[in-house]
Amino acid sequence: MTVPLTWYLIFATALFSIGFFAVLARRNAIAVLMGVELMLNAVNVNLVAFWRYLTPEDLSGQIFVVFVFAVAAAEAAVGLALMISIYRTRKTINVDEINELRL
Amino acid sequence: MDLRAIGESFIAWLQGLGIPDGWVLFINWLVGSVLILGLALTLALALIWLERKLAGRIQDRLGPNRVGPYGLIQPIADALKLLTKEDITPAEADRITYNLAPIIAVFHVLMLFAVIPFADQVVGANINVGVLYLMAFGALGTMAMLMAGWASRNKYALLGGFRVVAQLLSYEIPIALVMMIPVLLVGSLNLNDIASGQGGLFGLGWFVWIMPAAFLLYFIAALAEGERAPFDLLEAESEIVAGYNIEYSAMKFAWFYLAFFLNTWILSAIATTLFLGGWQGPFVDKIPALGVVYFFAKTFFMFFLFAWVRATFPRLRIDQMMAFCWKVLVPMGLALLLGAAIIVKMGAEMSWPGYMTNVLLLVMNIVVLLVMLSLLGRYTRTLSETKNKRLFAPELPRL
Amino acid sequence: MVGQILFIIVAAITLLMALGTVVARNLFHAALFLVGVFFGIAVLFIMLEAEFLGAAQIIIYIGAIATLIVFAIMLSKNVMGKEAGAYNRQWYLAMGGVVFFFLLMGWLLIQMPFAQVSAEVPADAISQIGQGFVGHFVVPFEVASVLLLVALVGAIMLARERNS
Amino acid sequence: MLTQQYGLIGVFAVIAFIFPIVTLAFTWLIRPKRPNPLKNSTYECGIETVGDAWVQFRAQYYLFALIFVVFDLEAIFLFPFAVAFNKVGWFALFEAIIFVLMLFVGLIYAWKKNALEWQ
Repeated sequence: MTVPLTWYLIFATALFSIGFFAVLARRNAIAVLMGVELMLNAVNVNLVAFWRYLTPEDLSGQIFVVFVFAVAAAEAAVGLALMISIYRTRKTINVDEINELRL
Repeated sequence: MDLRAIGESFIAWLQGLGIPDGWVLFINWLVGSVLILGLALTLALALIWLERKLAGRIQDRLGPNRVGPYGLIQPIADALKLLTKEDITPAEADRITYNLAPIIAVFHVLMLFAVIPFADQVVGANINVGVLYLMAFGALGTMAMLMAGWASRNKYALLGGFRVVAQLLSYEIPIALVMMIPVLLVGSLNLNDIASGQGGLFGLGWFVWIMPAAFLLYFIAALAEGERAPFDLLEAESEIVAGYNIEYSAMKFAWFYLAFFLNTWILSAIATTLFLGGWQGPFVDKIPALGVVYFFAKTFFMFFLFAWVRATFPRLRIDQMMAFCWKVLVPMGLALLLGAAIIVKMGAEMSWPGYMTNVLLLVMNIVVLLVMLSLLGRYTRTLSETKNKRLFAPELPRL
Repeated sequence: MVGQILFIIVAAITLLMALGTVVARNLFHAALFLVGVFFGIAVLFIMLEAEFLGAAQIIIYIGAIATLIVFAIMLSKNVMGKEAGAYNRQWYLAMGGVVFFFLLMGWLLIQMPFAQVSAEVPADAISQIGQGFVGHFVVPFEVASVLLLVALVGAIMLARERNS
Repeated sequence: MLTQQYGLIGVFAVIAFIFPIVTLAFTWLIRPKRPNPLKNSTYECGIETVGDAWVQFRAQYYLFALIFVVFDLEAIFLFPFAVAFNKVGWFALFEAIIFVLMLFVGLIYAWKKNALEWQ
């Protein structure tokens, strides 16, 4: 293992920040969702890096990542379905225009 | 003669030249990669000739017979023609994505070659997640089609791309379920282990003998996964002209064409590895080189079956095809998987002799197949009596 | 040494792709950049010797989630993405906050000592993951199936065209 | 062991990616280039193109992708279980069966709601 653990962590932080920026600043809801996926991926990188460097014999880290996969997929499926539903009635998926609590 | 030994003596020769170990490894990888690439390209030329010739013979035609003896040089002539043809990029197209799509298409199918075991331990990369690797790079192929369909900026291309992706996604599920059965029986995702777990006198250990329904399911799903007739809706000229690659010409089209043929061959190779025992065959433990012969013979036999089906059957409608996948193949795959799991576990817990488990697995397969066929038969019979002639209409079949 | 160079190349490409995802105005391009990010992370998983996760990352993220996103993009017809302003009005605030967060975290991480273990990954890692699912992690495993079921039901309810 | 196997995949990936690019560049050098507006227009069987090609799609495609995602995840959960199958007991098998049946319920739901129909 020639690569220090810190490198992976900093990489994950950078990825998380980029995803976070997309969530905060993009107007299009699908782009916001892509940002969330980036953040979840950053979390996965962290989980795997910690598993490999700190507890390689205990595979809980990898198992957690698979659960994160499940959560990410469920989130994407429902989130995108919501957007399709909203688009159908409002003809827009820009988050700053969807400001009413009804369809 | 052992292919493995040739590789090892090559490494020893390199080390003898005084090259440092890291570089020896790198040269080894490089040589291996070039060998796999060469094999894939040679295969592509051979397969195109073979498929055209077979289709010709089956349909009472001659097939290619002008260039060279038996038209053998025809694929090379085609390749030369495609190399020198004018390449037309539609003015409307999204250029970078448009050019990237054929590259990804070839890339994904070439990558699949890296893990196929041609004989015992004769494999590009003997990785522990072989089956998942195949699924992963198969998934990359759908991305190439989406890119091609979208970037051409043509309604037919987009529609064709989306249709074919919906088809490939759907049929990936039965394939994944069926691939799980050999994994379950062997207890490993390593393709080499799965093939060597099917040993036995004169091929009696092949999984096709104990899981024939699973093999049949794989074969049907692979027809769809390889975009071949009767599931070749992306090529339905009468409906969507030619699918996602309509705006592609010259060498870019050639790459899609090549990826298509190699994909079929890979699907045959996967069937061979998972169900037909891979390189296993008589006397293969005495003469390891025979394994390569057996492997290629079985794979070409599977390819022949694919070509035969393609030349024989008419095309399905898209609603029939999707319904067939989700309403027939997926429940059947789940039933086979759970049935196999329960029987294997019972066999292990009650310490039955091995043949007992195998016989039960075979019986379970036949039962699942018969139940499925009778349900389908009853359902189509009730359909023909009603006005609704759409096969697999909305309601669940009334049992 | 080779590992470090490889890591820097892969990490740099992945981060550039991630920036592309955030910056691209065309949503389809953003989705393609996202696919690049997913692929880069799969390579990182392989470098961390988590081969199962590397393959699963490509299958789930590129094969399933990216395709889902592309389909949703086509359904919402905003593919051109040339709408006025890809960012909302507080984007510079968001930028400042995110940069601050990154610098703070980076500063903390560099100072943090981690007790690294130099052990090998067990040879039967995939089998151990499987045993984990039905052993120690059985409750999350079953909850995951409920989650997927609920997601499926909910998403079908939302996305279905009701009047057809 | 791991490095040895994945090293080949890495080298091969680079070669497999560069090879088609090199061929395309080569054909770009030797092929004729005579574009004209008509040739470069979108091909729709000779009929003039109407409107943008990037039209809105029906939700049908999304529904299939959705069901696919759920079952793909199921496969990812079940593959390690299948590998570990010989090392786990009856109880584990029942857990896996519950897991599969849960998703089968989802499939039945989609079936009942006509999400599996291609209209």
